[in-house]
Amino acid sequence: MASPDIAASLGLTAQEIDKAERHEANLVDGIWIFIVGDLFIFASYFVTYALWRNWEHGIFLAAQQHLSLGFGLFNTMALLVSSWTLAAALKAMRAGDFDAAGWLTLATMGFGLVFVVSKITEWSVEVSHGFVFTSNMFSQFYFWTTGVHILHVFFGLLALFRLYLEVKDPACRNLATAESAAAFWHMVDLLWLVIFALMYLMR
Amino acid sequence: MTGAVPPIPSGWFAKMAWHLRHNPKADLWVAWFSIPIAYNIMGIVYFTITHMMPPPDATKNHAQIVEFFTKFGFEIRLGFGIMLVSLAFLVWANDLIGWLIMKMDIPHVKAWGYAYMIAMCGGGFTGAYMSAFTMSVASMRPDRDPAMLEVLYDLTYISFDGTMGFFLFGSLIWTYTILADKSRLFPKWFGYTCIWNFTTEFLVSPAVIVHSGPFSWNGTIAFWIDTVVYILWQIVYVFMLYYAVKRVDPPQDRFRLKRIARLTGQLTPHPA
Amino acid sequence: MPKSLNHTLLLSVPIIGMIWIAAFLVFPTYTPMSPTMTAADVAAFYGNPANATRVQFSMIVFNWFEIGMVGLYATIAMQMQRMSHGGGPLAWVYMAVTLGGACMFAAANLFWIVAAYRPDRAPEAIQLLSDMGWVCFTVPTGFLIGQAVTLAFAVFLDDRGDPVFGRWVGYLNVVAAIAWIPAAFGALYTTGPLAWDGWITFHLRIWTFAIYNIAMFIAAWNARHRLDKPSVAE
Amino acid sequence: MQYLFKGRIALVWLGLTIVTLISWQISYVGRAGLSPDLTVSMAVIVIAVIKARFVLREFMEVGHASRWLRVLSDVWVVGLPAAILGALWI
Repeated sequence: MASPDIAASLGLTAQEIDKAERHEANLVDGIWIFIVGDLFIFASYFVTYALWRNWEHGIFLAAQQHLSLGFGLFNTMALLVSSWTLAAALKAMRAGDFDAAGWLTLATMGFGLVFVVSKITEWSVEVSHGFVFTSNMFSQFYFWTTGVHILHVFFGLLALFRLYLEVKDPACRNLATAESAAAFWHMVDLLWLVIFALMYLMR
Repeated sequence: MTGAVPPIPSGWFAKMAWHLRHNPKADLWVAWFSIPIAYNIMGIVYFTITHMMPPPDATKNHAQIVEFFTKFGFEIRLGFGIMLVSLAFLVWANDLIGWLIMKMDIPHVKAWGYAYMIAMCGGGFTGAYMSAFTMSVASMRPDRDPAMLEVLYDLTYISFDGTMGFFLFGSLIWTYTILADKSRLFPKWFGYTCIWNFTTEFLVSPAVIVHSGPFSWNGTIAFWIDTVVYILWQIVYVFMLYYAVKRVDPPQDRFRLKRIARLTGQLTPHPA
Repeated sequence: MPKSLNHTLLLSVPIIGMIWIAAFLVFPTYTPMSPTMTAADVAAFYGNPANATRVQFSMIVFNWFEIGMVGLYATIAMQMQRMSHGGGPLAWVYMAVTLGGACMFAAANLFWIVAAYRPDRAPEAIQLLSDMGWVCFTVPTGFLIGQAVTLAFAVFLDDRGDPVFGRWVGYLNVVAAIAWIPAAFGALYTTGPLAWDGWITFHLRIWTFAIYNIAMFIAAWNARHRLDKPSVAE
Repeated sequence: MQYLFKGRIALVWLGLTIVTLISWQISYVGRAGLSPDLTVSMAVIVIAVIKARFVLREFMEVGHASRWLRVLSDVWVVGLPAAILGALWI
């Protein structure tokens, strides 16, 4: 970062320096711009899905039979439990109990991995029944949306792993990053709740 | 180089000349200005001159493909000529970012900067210029065998949408460096939004498989939503680079401290 | 090591240049094939064994040495790091556009080789490959323009008392960049000076390229001793 | 693990689970025929965004965040079902 005298020598007014430095103050809010944007981007995908569902209602309903409600419900539960343990981890961190916070974060990652394994199993079962990406418009939406969602799950798992490392290391503990990672993971859960309703439950 | 630095003049062009001559970051500002210029040229070329964007239907039959290349033939070749003249500006943008990455505070920062430059410049060759050649060749002779025109047509859009890995890794590197950078050259929230940029490259992958619907290369999701998000992000990106260039130290230069001291009037001109 | 070998990289440049000229002369036609040739004519051109052999030999030699000029360009990029503003992004832009130009020539080279590989292919396909080759050879002058503009900026921004390159290098680069601009529109017309065999797109471009490389070699050679000093940019 | 039961998070989780099961039941009733049913679609969408709002407010703690965040998240919660149902009706 530019030291003050160099900044002054570059002809920056005090206002401009202030403007440049102001980004610093916004660390906690950092993830929120991304989360709100992501929610709206996903909303645009959901609306596109609803439109196509309206146009090809029969095909969508018939193709929906290939999905297994049991898997969907199990995946939803896995993510809901992981959200619960993560919320508890944050509470433990605020209480200064970093041991419990570490275990709860690990539990969250565990449930996240359960989701990943279950989702991949579900995909392979569907593919083995001949239900693949190019089968029809519903399958395209289904594989694509769940694929983008699982990509977010992977990002979330990386963020949680980073959070776990920070919790373990007394020198790096930082509530702001913890809250960011947790918010991201809850958003992944939230999106899945909507995807579950749209793909599995709608008639 | 003798004499003290004159004060900044008021006229628009005089001001520009002053900055080119005396601003210690003159090269960075030149590179920065190339970004809005280059992206505007690209936007005009793609959307208004060549009609390459928004992409036409992937399910066109031979007769429609011939008609497309016949109708827009001259514009296509003119537009890509303009784009090819100005393409170096895009390289300036990439290398400005690569160089800014090298000024961040993370371990092995130079390797990250080189990796970014290589990835982004490499992607340009198939991601942006391949389509220029295939479109030009196709529109030169629309009376060619329609099957060959179809090959060129597919090659154009699939090379444009299908060059994913280079940009994926380039943006991934940039995202990681912004988030890991302890000097906060770029704000953290911008780093998070960079995730959209590289996720886009995953999202367009169905465009190389399906021919119609929202995931084809002219579909609602694979093209329109992606493009809207990308353009909004691009506007933010230009401003973020502006602040980063303002904040970063000038290039390491033996004469830098003297230059700066002279700018602030703390040092009388040194004998050459 | 003998002192004369200190500049091997730079001394390789005239040798590579002579090989390029030789390979250029081996190509069956001095000016490019006319863009107005029909598919049958193009197929006949590549079907003629004498032409095909010369195309193949010429392209094999070009393929071997197409990246050979990199010694000159890398040396210039090193010199740019000794300028007061050249060592930042500009030196890297210079390297990148150099690579881009070489890649585009390599693409053209491969298209011609493939065109000559199976003369019994459908004439339409041979014409397509030949067109791709000529367009990839003619149109991407943007890389050369980028090279020249970048170096010109670095030279003009070099405000030290003892500049690395003289001002004339900057002006030469600007003139060269202007001379290369029309070639980017080489696909617009099939006849006249702007066609890919026209004098603006072909002769002007090729001769500017030759003069540019000779002049840049002279400039780099005159400044060669500066490479012994540490660079300005870290 | 006392933190799992600290505050309201356990209650919220229980509520989300029950509501999920309810929406599953709603959809399961017509499973045999898989007949189109706009009422079921509407119900599951509204339940989904209500769940989403609980996740936003209770887990993501948007309730304590700045005003623009609260407003934008509520715009999403209200606007998404409206847009989806609009798209289904067209």
